[in-house]
Formats: sequence, C-alpha cells, structure tokens
Amino acid sequence: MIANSFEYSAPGSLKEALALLAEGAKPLAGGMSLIPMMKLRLANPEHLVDIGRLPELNYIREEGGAIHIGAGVTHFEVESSPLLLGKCPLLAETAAYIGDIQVRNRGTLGGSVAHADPSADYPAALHALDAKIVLTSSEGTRTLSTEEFFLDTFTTALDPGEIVSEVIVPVDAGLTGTSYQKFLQPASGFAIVGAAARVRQEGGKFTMVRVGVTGLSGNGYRARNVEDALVGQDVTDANIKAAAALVADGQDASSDLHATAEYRAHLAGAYTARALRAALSRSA
Amino acid sequence: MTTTVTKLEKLVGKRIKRKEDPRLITGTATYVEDVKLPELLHAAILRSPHGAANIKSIDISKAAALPGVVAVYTGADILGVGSVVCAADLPGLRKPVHHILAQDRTYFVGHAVAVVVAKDRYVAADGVDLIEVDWQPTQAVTDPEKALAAGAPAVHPEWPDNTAFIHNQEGGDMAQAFADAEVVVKQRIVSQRLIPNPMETRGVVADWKQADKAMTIWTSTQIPHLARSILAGQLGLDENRVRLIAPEVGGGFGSKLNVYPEEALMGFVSMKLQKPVKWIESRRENFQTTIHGRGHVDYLEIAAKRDGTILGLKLKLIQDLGAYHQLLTPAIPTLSVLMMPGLYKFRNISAQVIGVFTNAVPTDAYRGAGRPEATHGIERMVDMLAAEIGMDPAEIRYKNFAGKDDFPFLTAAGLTYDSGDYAATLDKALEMIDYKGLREQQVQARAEGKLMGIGISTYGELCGFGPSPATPAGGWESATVKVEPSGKVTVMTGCSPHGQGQETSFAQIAADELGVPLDDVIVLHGDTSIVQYGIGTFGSRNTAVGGAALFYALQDIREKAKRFGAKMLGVEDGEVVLADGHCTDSNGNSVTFQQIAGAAYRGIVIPTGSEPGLVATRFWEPSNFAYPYGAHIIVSEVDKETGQIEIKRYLAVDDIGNIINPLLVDGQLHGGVAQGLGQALWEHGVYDDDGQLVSGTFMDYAMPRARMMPWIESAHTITPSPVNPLGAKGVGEAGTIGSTPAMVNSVVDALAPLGVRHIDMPMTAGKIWKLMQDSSIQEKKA
Amino acid sequence: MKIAGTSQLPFPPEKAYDLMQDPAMLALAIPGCNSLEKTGDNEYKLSLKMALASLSGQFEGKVTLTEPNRPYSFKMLVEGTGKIGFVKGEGVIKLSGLGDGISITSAITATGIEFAGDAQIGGSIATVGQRMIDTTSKMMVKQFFKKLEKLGLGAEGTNPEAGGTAGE
Amino acid sequence: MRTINVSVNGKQYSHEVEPRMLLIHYLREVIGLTGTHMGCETSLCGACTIEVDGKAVKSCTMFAVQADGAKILTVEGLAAPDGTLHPIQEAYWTEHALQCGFCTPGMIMITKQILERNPNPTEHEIREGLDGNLCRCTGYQHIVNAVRTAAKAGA
Repeated sequence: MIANSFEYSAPGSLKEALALLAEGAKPLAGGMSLIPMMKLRLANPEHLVDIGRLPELNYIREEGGAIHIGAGVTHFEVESSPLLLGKCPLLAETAAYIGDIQVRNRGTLGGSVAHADPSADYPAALHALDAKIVLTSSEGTRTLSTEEFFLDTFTTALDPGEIVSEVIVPVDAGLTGTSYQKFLQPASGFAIVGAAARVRQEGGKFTMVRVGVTGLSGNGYRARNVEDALVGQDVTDANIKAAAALVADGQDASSDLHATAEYRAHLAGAYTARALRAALSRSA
Repeated sequence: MTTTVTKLEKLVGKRIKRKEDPRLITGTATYVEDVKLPELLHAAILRSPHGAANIKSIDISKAAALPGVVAVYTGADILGVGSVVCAADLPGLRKPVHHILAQDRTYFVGHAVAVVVAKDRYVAADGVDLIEVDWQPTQAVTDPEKALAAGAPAVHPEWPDNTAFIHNQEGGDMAQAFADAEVVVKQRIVSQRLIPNPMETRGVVADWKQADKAMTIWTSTQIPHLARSILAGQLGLDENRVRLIAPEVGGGFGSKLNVYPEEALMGFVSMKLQKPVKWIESRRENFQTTIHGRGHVDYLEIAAKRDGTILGLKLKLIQDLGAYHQLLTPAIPTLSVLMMPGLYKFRNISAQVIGVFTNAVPTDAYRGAGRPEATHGIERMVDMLAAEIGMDPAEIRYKNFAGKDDFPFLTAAGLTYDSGDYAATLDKALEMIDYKGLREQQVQARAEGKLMGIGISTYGELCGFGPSPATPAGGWESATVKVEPSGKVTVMTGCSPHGQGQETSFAQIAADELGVPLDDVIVLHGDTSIVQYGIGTFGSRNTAVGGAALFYALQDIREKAKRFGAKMLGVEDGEVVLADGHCTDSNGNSVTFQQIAGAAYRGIVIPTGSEPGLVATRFWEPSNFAYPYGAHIIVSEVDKETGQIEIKRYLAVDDIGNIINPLLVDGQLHGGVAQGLGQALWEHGVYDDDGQLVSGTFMDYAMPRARMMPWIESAHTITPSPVNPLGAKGVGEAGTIGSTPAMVNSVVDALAPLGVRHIDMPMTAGKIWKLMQDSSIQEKKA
Repeated sequence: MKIAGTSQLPFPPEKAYDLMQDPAMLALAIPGCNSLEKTGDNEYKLSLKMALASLSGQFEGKVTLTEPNRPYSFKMLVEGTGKIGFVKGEGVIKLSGLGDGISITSAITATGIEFAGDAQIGGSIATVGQRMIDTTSKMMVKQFFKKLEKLGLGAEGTNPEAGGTAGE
Repeated sequence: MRTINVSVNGKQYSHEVEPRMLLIHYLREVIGLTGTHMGCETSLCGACTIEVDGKAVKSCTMFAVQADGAKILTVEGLAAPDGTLHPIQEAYWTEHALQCGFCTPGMIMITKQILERNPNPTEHEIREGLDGNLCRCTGYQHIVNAVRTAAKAGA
C-alpha cells in the first residue's frame, strides 16, 4: 500500500523534462497505471518526472486536415472535446469507455498510449484511425504509425528518455462512420476485447474499412484481414459476419481467469461485427 | 388537574431516516484508522508468499537496523501469547494450534510471519521488505476434493488425510424414502469460495497502560465483548482491565465475527513497547488473511414421486475449511444441514459433512453462513426435479410446502419453524410478476430464438441467533435502558451494529414504549466499558434478539415509572396507565414521563418497596431461532452470441415478520441481494494449485458495481414470529439467501431448450458461452 | 499454470539443441538475463532483471538442464526469486527436424520446437498481475526464440551487450 | 522532502512532504481530515474520492506532491460553515443511501461530479457514473435514488 521512496521533479517546461528523462528518470503523467503498481511495490522508479502538468502537452487543435492532441490531455478532455466529438468521434467514444470518471479525470492520452497495456482501449481506436504517434526526446522528434509504435505487450518503440508527446488523428469526412465496442472484464473494467471500426460505403459497397482490436492478444492490432475481406464487397450482414470471423486469425489469443483464449477469440469476432454494424449505421 | 394527553404517533413501522447518518455523511465518524493517540506506533506484517513452506531461517537484522523501526518480532517472540480461538466444537474435531505468528512453517499465502513496528506506516512497510526469510516451499493443496484424495500433500503433517471432522445427521428413514422413490435426481453443486470484502478492512489499535495494568483495544469487530474475553485470555489479562471498543465499523458481513491473530499481536506489541500501536489491514491482506465464505462441494440426491411429492434429500458436503479454524469455521457447514429441507414438508434427510483442511485462508461465517449453501442446494434440486418430471417450478413448490396450519413445524432436520404461510408469499410474488403472463411471453420469446428464463426461489432461513445451546459462545442478548433525570433516554445494546441502523430502529422502539420523542433517545454500543456484556451482531439477530432484550428492559422501566407515577398522583399502583408519555390515573390526572424521571432521581417520593433511579438491564434468551422466508423471482435473458446474462426483472417478496423500519429493511434486502447476485454471477475466490490467491485484488475479484445491479422490486407478507415480543424475524441475510438459487434457476430455465440442467456459480459469460457451445454441439450430434 | 507452445528456428535441430545447452547463448537469449554462471553439472546460477512497462524487479535463481537427448529433447527448470515474487517453470522442450516443407525427402534445414510444462508464479506478482501473466510469459518466450534465431544465424552473439532493442 | 502549498476546503496549507506520500495520507494524517477513506490499493473502490481543481479524483492514486498548488475539496468541506448540509448529503440521508458509511464520502463526492456534468441523469447514467465506486452494503439502489433526489434538489 506504500510506495518505495523516489525522487520527484516537476519541471516547468518540456525541455527541462526531456533533459531529466535523458538522465534516466521515468515520466509520470496521470499516474493511473503507474501509481497503483508503485503502491504494490511492483514498480519502483528511482526518479519521477511529472509531465502531467506541462502546458506544452495540453492541447487539442485542428491543423492541416488532422487533429493534434497533446499527450497531457486527459481521457475526460478527449471524451468531451467538441472538436473530437464533431470531427473524430471514435476517439471520444473510446475515451468514454476507459475506467471510470475519476480515472478519466486524471489519466492522460499520452500516458495510456505509452503504457501499451494489451487491454487498453485506445490502441483499438488509434489503429482504426490510422493515427500517428509523435515521440519526443532531448534528441528530437519522430512520428510513427500505430503499427510501428505498438510492438508487443507493454512494449512500444519508445527509446529510453523518449516520451509520447502528441497523437495525430484524422478529420473524418462526413461519410465515415465509426464505433468502438467493448466487452468489459467485470472486476477491473478493462477490455476483455474491444473492437474499433471505421467504415465508408458508396453505392452499397464498402469503400474503406479500418478495424482495430484490443484485449484479444498481447498487443492491440489492426485487423487487416478483416479490412481486406470487406473492401469492395457489398454491404451485407453476411459479409460483415464472415469478415469479422477472421479477426482472430493469426493471433495468439490470451487466456486468464476471466476469459479463455477460445472465448476471447469468439468475442473478438462478435465485437468486431458489432463495431462494424454500428459504424455502418453511422456512415451516411 | 385533568390534562389532555395528545396521542403520539407510533414510530415503529415508519420509514424513519437514520440517526447515525449525520456523522457519516459529513466525514466526521471515527473508524479504527481514524483513532489517534500520542506516541502512536505503526505496525506492518510480513506474510508468507507461499501456499505451504517451511521457514528455514528468518533474518530481521536489516529491518531492525532501519532508522525509524522500533521493533521486529517473529514467531519465537510470541509463544507467551495464546493461540487463535475456535469456539465451535464437534465430536472428534481436529484443532490445529494457530499461533498469532507462524512458527517453523506457513500454511497459506498471507500467513503472518513477522511484525515490524515503526514510527510511521511508511517506515514499517520499508522494514517488512528488509526481512529475509529462507523459505523451503512444499507442495500445497487448495482443492478440497483433491485434498481428500490418497497421496495428497498433508496440510498439517500430523493429519495426512486432511480431514478435520466428519459430521453425520439423519432424519427419518432415508432408505425407505429411496425405496419408495419413483424419481431420483442427483447433482454435484458447488458454492464457491467468496471474499467478504467489507469496504473497511480490519484494523487494530492497542494501548497498554502498565501502571493500571489496563489495555484498551480499538478493533473493527462485530463482537466486542466476545473479542474482549478472548483477547484477555490470549494476553493473560484481567477481563475487567481490558476495554474493547468497536468504533464505527465499515461493514463486516461475518468477516468481523471473529478474533484474528493481529488483535492479540497488537496487544502484545503495545505491552512490549509500552506504547500504543496501530495496524491497518491493506486490501491485499484483507483478501488473503480475513476469512472467506462458502467453499462447499455438495453431492445431492433428491427422491420423489412422479407427482412431484418429495420424499427425501441426501447430502454429502465437502467443506473447504482452509488451513485453520477461525472462531466458527467448523460450525458453518452444520448450519447447511439444518436448513437442508428448506420450506418443504418431506420427512427424510441424511447428511454427511466432511471438513477438509486446505492451504488456504480459513472459511467462516459470511453473510448467510451455511444457509445460502443449503437453500441453493434444495432450491436447485427442486427445480431439477420439476424439470425431470415436467412440472412447473411454482407448482412443485406449492405441492411440497409446509402448510400454514402446520406451525410450529418440526422439520426433517430437527428444527421447529416458528410461523409462516409460504403459499401466500409465493401467491403474492407470482401475482406481482404476472407469472402466467411471463410464461406465455417465454413461449413467444423462445419461438423467436431468444433465451429467456424465469427463476423462482422460495427460500427459508434460520436466524435470530439464537438459542444459546445452538450458538457457540452464547445466543442471548442484553440491553440496558437508562432514563436520565431529564427524561432523556440512553439505550445500551449488547449488539454491535455496523451499518444495520439500530441506533435508529432501537430508538424507535424505545420512543414508542416510553412515549418520548425520537430525538430524546440515543443508542450506545460497541464499547465494553460503557455497555453491559453482550454477544454482538451476526446471524440477523439484532432486532429479533437484541430488540427483544430492549423490549423487556423497556417494560421494566415502564413498570417502575408507573409506580412512581401512581405515587406522584396519590393513587394505587394498579390504577394508572402509562401511554403517550404520560402516566394517567382513572380521573384523568397525569404526570409526564419526564416528571417521573425527575422524581425518580430526586428521591423524595419513592414508592414503597421501590428505589430511586430509572435504569433497567435485561438479558434475554430466545427459546428458538426465527425463520424468515420469501419468494424471489428473476426474469433473465441470455445473449446467444456472448453468453452474457441480463436481468430483466428482480422481484423479492419477503416475510421477515414485523417490520420496525421499512427503510432499513429495504436497505438490508438490497445489500443482501447484491451479495447473492455477486456470488451467482461474478465473485470467485480462486486459489491456484500452488496456493496462490489469484483473484487477490479488486482487479480480478469482481465485486458488484452499480452498473451491474438490476432494479430490485420488493414487497412483503407479514407473519409475526411468536418467538420474540416484537414479532420480528430478521432480514440481514434474507436477500443473500434468496437470490442465488433464483438467479441460477432463471439462467438454467433460459438455457433449458439447449438441454442445460445445472450451472455452477459464478455464471460468468464465458462459462455460459462454453455451455452453449457444448450444448449446441450435442444438439447437432443428436 | 500450464505453458505450452511452438516455435521454429531456421537451422537444423543439432544446432538448435547445442545453442540451448550453451550457457553463454542462453544468457544472451533469456530476456533480461544479467548473468548465468555454472554452479554444477547442468546447473547455472541465474540473475535476471525483469522490466515490463512500469513493473520491474530483480530475480535471483537457477537454471537446470536435465534429461538430455540430443537433438530431440531436454528438460529445463528455471527458478527465480525476487522482492516482487517468485517464478518457477519446468518443461520439456522437444525439437524436430523440418525440411523445406515442399518435398518430404528434402534435407532438414530448420527445427520445429514444441514446449510444454508448468509455471508457478507467486508472491505479489501473482496476486495483482493475473491479467498480465499470460501475455507477458508468451512475449518472453517469443523474445527468447527470436533472440536464439539471431544468435544461431550469427547475427549477434559476439557482443554480449546486444540485447534486443525495442525497435527490432 | 518537498514543500507543497494546497488549499483544502478553503483553507491554505503548506507542508514538507516525502514525494511518496499519497495525497490521501496527506489529508488524513498531516492535515487531519479523516473523512476520506482508503478502501483498496488498486484504484478500484473510490472510497478515497475527493475533488482536485474541480475534478473528482481518487486521492489514493495521487501523490501529495502532484497536488502542489491545487484547490482541494473533501467531504468535510461540503456542508455550509453553519452546518447546513449540502443537498447531496441531505439526499443520501433521506434516501438511506448508506449503511456502514465507509464508502459514503467517496460516493457523495462522485455524485457531485456526476451532477455537475449532467444535472438530470437517467438511472443508467447514474449507474455508469458510479462505476468507480464500490459499496458492499446497499446494493446501490438507494444510492441511485439519492443521486436522483439530489438532482431534483438542484445539487
């Protein structure tokens, strides 16, 4: 219940923070994942740099046809942002599924993305959105696709000293419909599976399909096989079902106290279909 | 001097908001963790990470050297302290010695090994991490059936069969029942391990005063007086020099109906260090070291006629006891045997209970304690029997109920049910939910391919613990009523309410009996230096037993007040009535209750043969348990694709006898139902084969949350209990007992078209999905 | 907890087998391994730093290799204890020769690996990390074989510092 | 050690604290406001819910140093200085929305946030809003009623 001792820095600027991180300190954003682990003494960082309150990481703005979200933006700010609700509702909808009000008030987009929890909600949406993750260190900045960024269970492309500084999501054209559907683990509220879908249709055919999945296996992923199976096909429920059934192919489904691998894989298909249907109903 | 006496409105039976709430809603109540004393030290405990292990050595030197650490104690230091007490006894019961700190071996994950005492809790926690133990893990066994198998690891090496006791009970002629049977239905039914999880964990503050040889202990308990007696014994202190205070207690549900190692341990530390010391259990410790509930594997066989007449019920009960006996551990499954027949009039039972040691924290009383398991068993078996012979589940119940004229009803298990009209309660429930309409709806739903289920449970329970011969450590209760010279009333109850609301309901009773305003009554409890000896709060007994003791103490006050009143009015003793706060003679002259109180303490006017003062204490021993019952009906639908269960309606019609405060009754019921649904749908204390508690935090142990709970519709029938003067039965456990079979019956009914006949709890979505998969495969094969 | 799975290495079983019996190679392939010292016949002292997301912990323990049956199978026992808990894993690793997958008579060029065993996880990590145990253990096994593949192909191995980087 | 300055229930405080001190321990043990309770260590029970700069947070999942400069409100700060209860406190009392009372301060604080963001929530929205707060006594039904009653009172 009590964390080990650590040193704490609350730098006033990003530059200062990055300098400390370059020396080996660990970032503390909202702390929603880190602090419980520290209290159980499973995480024992020696030096924490509080990046949760840096104004430089706290913005949501539209720029060049995309929406740029600072890593310090909280889940509540994502879920309630008029800009996102209007132009990228999938991310807002997904944020509303995270934890509870208190967690969403403190937890940050950047913190969650960097943590890369295999059951976190954001990865599904970010994969479906073709989002870009901006990484910053004292050496500079680089921008990665989600597939380049999320590598494995709790493992990302972040180098030591580097933080997630921004997430870029597209402004979805009016014809795009999106949805995130989640099957909750009853105790923790994490996703047993979560599926995000983003579709466009024209003339009764799917013209664009993106599917992102979380919870099923060790890492959130983009279900390209489902996408490929649908693009160019007729918009029918049979096609959706058949494509969604492919979602777990090639994935090493996880098994735990709450869901066997077999059940998870089944749910992934069911929730992918649900997300596709809901997204479709929202695409004009 | 004729006075007009205004008739006072009766408070009993009214929805009155609680007197205890202002401190709780403003954050000013005092729980154990809020107790602060000068020079207070803080303790943290090192616990076994292994299910079973020998301790080869312990090195405390680094911990002891940490700045801020005051002392470190291990098993070798505490041998002068008495071991943990088990009050239950059964013939041939094997009782392992349970030291307050482990000696050379630990028996379950969480077993206390050493205590670090420091200037603050942070340093104490750091100290625990610095203790080095050389462990030699051995193979654990956590599944009670595996523990009984030949060659299983022995939990206690001296008893290689892991059997703590075998308890048999027979009623009637079982062989005949089975010989006469036209149908026999058998089923293995599991009531899984549950973790009580009151929101406040346990906590202890001990403060030893050497000069007075006096100990004060604040502890989060349901049984302050029993805990004091036991702790005085363990610590070798005079009982009258131990003051035990149960301050605000943040829930118990049976888990604090116990005396744990840490309570004596803190007493020991305070005596050693001559300073007060505090220990607050972490949630993880609460999961691992506070008692668990249930842990049953039941093999049931029901014998019946084809017309639905039940002839007998046979039970083999394997009880997972854990590694030790806590206060009542071995007694809990014997309560299941007593409630085996449920509300039914069949005459034959036979039961064998096998108590099994496992490398797990002990099981003990958790809300319902033995009775939910029994009710689940009989109510599931009745439904399975109905399905087997093609009878409606409501009809089979009507056919077998004890009739309203059968009371007092002697059951096959040897209990005498006090009062009831079971058919009337089920009538009311069926009517309220429109059972006939629902069944028609179900036909329609099934035709549409939907999995809709209707589940009935007509539960009964024994509560109001209880006659002392049947209740370990005593089953009576006490009350003192102290009327102050101003006429203000202080009630002291031996019960120890911790959320049930007796500060309000007992005040209602006192206010009505004495004719004083509700605000003039306060109810004190939980402090052994203030309150006369009492038993405590468990087994839905506060009102039925503690309320009865209060009622009789109030009658003593009334009698004495009347004698004072008569004397003041100058009439004979028998010529006055006491009502509406006035003592009135036949001429209409009266004195107020407050005037009487003043006179009683002024001492000038003393009735012949009486004495000054207006105080009465009563100890009341019930002649029997009380037997609430009810009918719970759940309408559910199962999602064919995911196996997720949706509760469409939850109706509870309960008969809990007379009701003192309906608002409190609703609260007790809702909470009970939530814990029952928790067991039916989500909660499961899971140990792996090596003894690790893998559902060890709220991350993995699914407590019901607001979004998971249905709206509960509730109604009552009222059949007063003849056992106590209030006619009350008890409601604390009713919801927990009635709900689990209704839930399982509902889901089994929903899945009946797939050939499903039983599902063990918790009915997680994944389990239901798997069952549907297997059933549909079978369907295709068939 | 049961652990089981399969993997493949792009070289023949003899080479795969020898790699997995070579403490120097094992030290490089076991994720987070700091050192692996020989302490007896087929017994090695293991020091390992596990770092995963925010979770991190130092483990001390041993690796024992028994029942050698070159190049078909062997048994491996890994034990580790640290402040955050303990881990004990025991399993049989079976190797089989694989051809090019086209003709059954083709030369054996690769190794199919099958492993099955029991893992015991205790202490703090067991009580709080249920959600992560399965995914994490799978990831570590994956990392192990991936590293072994590189070592076998000679891409690494001369440089003991060359741990798997996050970007590979 | 670090110095922090916070406003708690309208009063200004300044203390030196260890970085690892949890905000809840700071409130309970340093300032002495024991109304906020610790019910778990995994941030899942919500008993420790308070308001930091107008947002409901779990004070067991925040270090006191992170609150430097913040405006904090705890259950003790809800009633008016003359003791008049806040409408949410009144609603919890009237509806019998508490039994043992341990989760209640957190419940009351999250109710405040629910109603600030949605003054007229449906039953479903109330239950979703309470998702971060566990109660083992009430089965939540009376809590739902209390949130509704408080909403009607314009809390």
